[in-house]
Amino acid sequence: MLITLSELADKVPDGAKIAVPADYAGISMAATRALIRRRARNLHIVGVPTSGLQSEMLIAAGCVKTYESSALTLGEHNPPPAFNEAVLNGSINIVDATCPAIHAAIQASQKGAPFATLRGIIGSDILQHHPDWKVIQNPFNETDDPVVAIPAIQPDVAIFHAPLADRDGNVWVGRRRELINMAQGSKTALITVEKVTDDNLLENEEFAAGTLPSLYIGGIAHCEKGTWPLAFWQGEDENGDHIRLYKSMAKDPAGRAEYLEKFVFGEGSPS
Amino acid sequence: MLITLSELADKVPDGAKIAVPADYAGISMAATRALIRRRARNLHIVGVPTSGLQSEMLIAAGCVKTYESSALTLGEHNPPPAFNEAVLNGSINIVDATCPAIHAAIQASQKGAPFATLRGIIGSDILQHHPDWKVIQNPFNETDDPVVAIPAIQPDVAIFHAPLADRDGNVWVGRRRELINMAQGSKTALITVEKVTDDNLLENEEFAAGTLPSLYIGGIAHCEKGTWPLAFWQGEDENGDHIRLYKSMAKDPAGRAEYLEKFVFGEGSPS
Amino acid sequence: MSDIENRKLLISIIAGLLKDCNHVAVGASSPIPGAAALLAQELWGQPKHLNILGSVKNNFFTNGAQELFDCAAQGRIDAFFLGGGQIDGSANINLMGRGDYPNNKPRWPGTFGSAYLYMLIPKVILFREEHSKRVLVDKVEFISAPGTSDETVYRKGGPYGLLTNKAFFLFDKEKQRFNLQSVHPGSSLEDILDNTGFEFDYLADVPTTPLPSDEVLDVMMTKVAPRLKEVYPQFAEAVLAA
Amino acid sequence: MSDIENRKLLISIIAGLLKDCNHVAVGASSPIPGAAALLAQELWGQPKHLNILGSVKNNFFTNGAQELFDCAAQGRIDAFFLGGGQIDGSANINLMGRGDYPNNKPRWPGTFGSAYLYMLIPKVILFREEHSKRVLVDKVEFISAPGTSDETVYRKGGPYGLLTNKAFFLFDKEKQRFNLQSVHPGSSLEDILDNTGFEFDYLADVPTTPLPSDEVLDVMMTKVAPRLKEVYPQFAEAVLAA
Repeated sequence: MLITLSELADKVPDGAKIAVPADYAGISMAATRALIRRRARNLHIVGVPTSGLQSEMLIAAGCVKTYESSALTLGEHNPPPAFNEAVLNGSINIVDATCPAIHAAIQASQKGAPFATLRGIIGSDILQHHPDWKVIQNPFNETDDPVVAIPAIQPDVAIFHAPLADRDGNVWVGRRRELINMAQGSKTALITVEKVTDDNLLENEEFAAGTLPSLYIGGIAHCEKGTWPLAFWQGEDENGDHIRLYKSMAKDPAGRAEYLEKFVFGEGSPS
Repeated sequence: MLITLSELADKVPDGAKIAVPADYAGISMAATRALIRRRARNLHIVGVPTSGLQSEMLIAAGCVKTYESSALTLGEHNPPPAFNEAVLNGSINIVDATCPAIHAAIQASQKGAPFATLRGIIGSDILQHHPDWKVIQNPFNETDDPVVAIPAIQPDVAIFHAPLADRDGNVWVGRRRELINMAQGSKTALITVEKVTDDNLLENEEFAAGTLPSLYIGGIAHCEKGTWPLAFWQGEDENGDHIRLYKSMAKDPAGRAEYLEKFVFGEGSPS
Repeated sequence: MSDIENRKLLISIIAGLLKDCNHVAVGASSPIPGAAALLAQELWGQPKHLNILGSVKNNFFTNGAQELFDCAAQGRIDAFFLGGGQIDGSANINLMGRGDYPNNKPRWPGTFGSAYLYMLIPKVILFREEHSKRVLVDKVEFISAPGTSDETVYRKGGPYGLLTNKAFFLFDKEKQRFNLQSVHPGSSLEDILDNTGFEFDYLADVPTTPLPSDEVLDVMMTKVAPRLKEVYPQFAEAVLAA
Repeated sequence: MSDIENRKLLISIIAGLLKDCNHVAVGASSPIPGAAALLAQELWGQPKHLNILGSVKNNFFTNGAQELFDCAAQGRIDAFFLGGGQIDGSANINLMGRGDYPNNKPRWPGTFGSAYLYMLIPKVILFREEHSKRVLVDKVEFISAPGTSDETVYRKGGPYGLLTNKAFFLFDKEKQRFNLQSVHPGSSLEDILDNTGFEFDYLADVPTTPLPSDEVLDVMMTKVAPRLKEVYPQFAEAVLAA
């Protein structure tokens, strides 16, 4: 099940709906660069529940048709130039949601349920603009009780970076349970990992509790510092200088092309 | 947060809706006996998704008003005498469900959602007899597409046995994630544990991945062999001889009273 | 044919039904299906993924008791086993009890996950050793899970066949009837007709179920028994290693 | 009043609002609310439970990113903080952007969990340092989360008050208007009226916000700064320990 980064990127077809986690949960920037190198097109990104530099760079590289999430944020490095330009000129479809609705839609897919219901949201303008949600009457209440019905989102593939895989193809994600939900709610998962261990993760109950079994996984690439230049959990720190460099270069399409040439197609990044 | 078994039983009021797991997930038979000793009445048991000797004994002791689950099974020791007698003479309410619907109802409560939807179930006679479920049209499909809507179940308290607690009141449940769902979907959780550690479980990422945080817990009692005479995960084995003894004594109300006198009110059990 | 030989036969039949599966799940108290899944793995390297409830070594679920059902709903389980106190000719199964619900006599444990898994797992093998008119009835008294559904109902799964200690039937989804495929050694078409409470299709010259080869019996003893021991030590010892 | 003094004042005000809470959650990029929650714990032992996003030591969630939202929906989070590029007099907040959606200019990151948490957490404190007509508007251009809802809508939570670097308002749920509670030293009622884009209720002799005591400032420096450092090292050093 261990494959190379470029093999991993080849498993994501053009037009695929890809689920990616928020920055705190382990972003596979290595897979992101591999997708840009294979010139992926028309991707539908689902940021679970938000996304950041990963989606900004995929948008900058022209890989994205639709961006569906609750936010796109570079944190202290906001605003994201390619995303904001795409929003303004309408060059990508934006589906704005709210974090718990994204989680609920992914979890509905994980359960094979047609839709989930949620409290809240009613009164937010995102509801009027969302192409998929419906407000329905709670069938268990005889008085007026509108609830938001949120159809399942089943991505074609979940893509993320995790600390550890074993040689049987199981991956440890620890307390980042949304990664388990994303993988099980998607048709498959493609994962880059910091380390590979010879011990089977499921044979140790402490590790098993935080392990995604191989059944749900379509490929694993061993890739140290796979989140660079983003932080990774409590380990790898964010490379703020590099993100500032991206920001300074990415002000316009020409600058973005130059950045990608140097740091994605070229030798300027660790993966 | 560490309390005695009888303090733990005192926290379960008469009439409470209690969620208990299936035998493979860690049954607090110690808490069960403490509930019988405090002469709890009118309990509404939710077996997540099934129950066994625990519910059989609570029924035998007259603690139960309603039994809601997908099965009550003693495994190779079937049939359960008090349960089968209560079913036949209608002395308790039975709400028969199917395992995934119980999980979905608990998870809906965990998400604060009014109801969940599930595929399947349609065509089963449990659907006609279930007091709470409704068949609704999938609002996202224009052609006929009936789905089962399952309202959230929010138990007053989840009760189970786990391997390990720390002194800050966190409890490790490992890969038995349904215990996390049950605790978070209930108003509180009362837990007996095999061991107590001085180390904070959340400070170790391997343990944290399988830990229920103290926020969700109303009390923990330290109680070795707390599942006796049932098995506990892969550790404590089932005491088949004792279960056979129960069965041989529990054929009628007098025999059941004698069993309880000896093994619950008396000195015949380890807790 | 001894009971042990009969059970080995059942194991070999089921194994053959699992060799095209990627992921097979086996429920509680199911030593024969468990042994069959392990046998298929030993013989053909399939099913690649296997979950035997109660096993630690052959159970990779890590998301709690709901994962079995979620996994089925995701379309990630190819085969599963269901039984029933009653099974009828339309493949309806009754796990609830005899008599009028809810005051059944006897009451059986309950429906478990059958009302869900039967609708979602493509190859559900109905398995009940007892072949009698008491079990194989014309019409079940309670439908825990229906054998068939009308076309408006979402249904990805359902009955593939029915295996007893006397015979193996395929379920014909078009005709909504069982079709007798083979009769095990020691039984006969007449015996099957006498002991089956529902009507079914059959050929007058119905084949005899082939016995497992010596090679297969050897794999059961040397490879499957040691693996099955973890969950079913008595069965592994008394049946497979015998 | 220096920026640092002003921020310490804000921390002390927020801390006072959290002392009756059992569980407080603090979102991303929120050093002042984070410091305030830690200060309340140090001063009063409350909130007993605290989740600071980005922290390891002060974050006990173990069920993934959805736990914050699930926990709020369960009624287990007592207080939370929201900001907004625009906040209006009905306590509507806009985190989406200026101009016409979806082609906003500027576009801000997005709604995050605000559309949910604002409806479910009883004490939501609106916090935005900048006090200007650009931010505090008559009507937001996009409602990320509404300040009020009609009675058919399930709503357990909502705005408690609004804190800026100039003043603190309470939100009057009956009148659906803000009510000016106190003006920070260095500002004045006139300054507030000049720089607020929405109408609000006030007393002519509005009180001045009391400064934190030396004891409280000492706790910030000696107890809160070391704990906050884990998540906000620069802020802890530059503001709290100064």
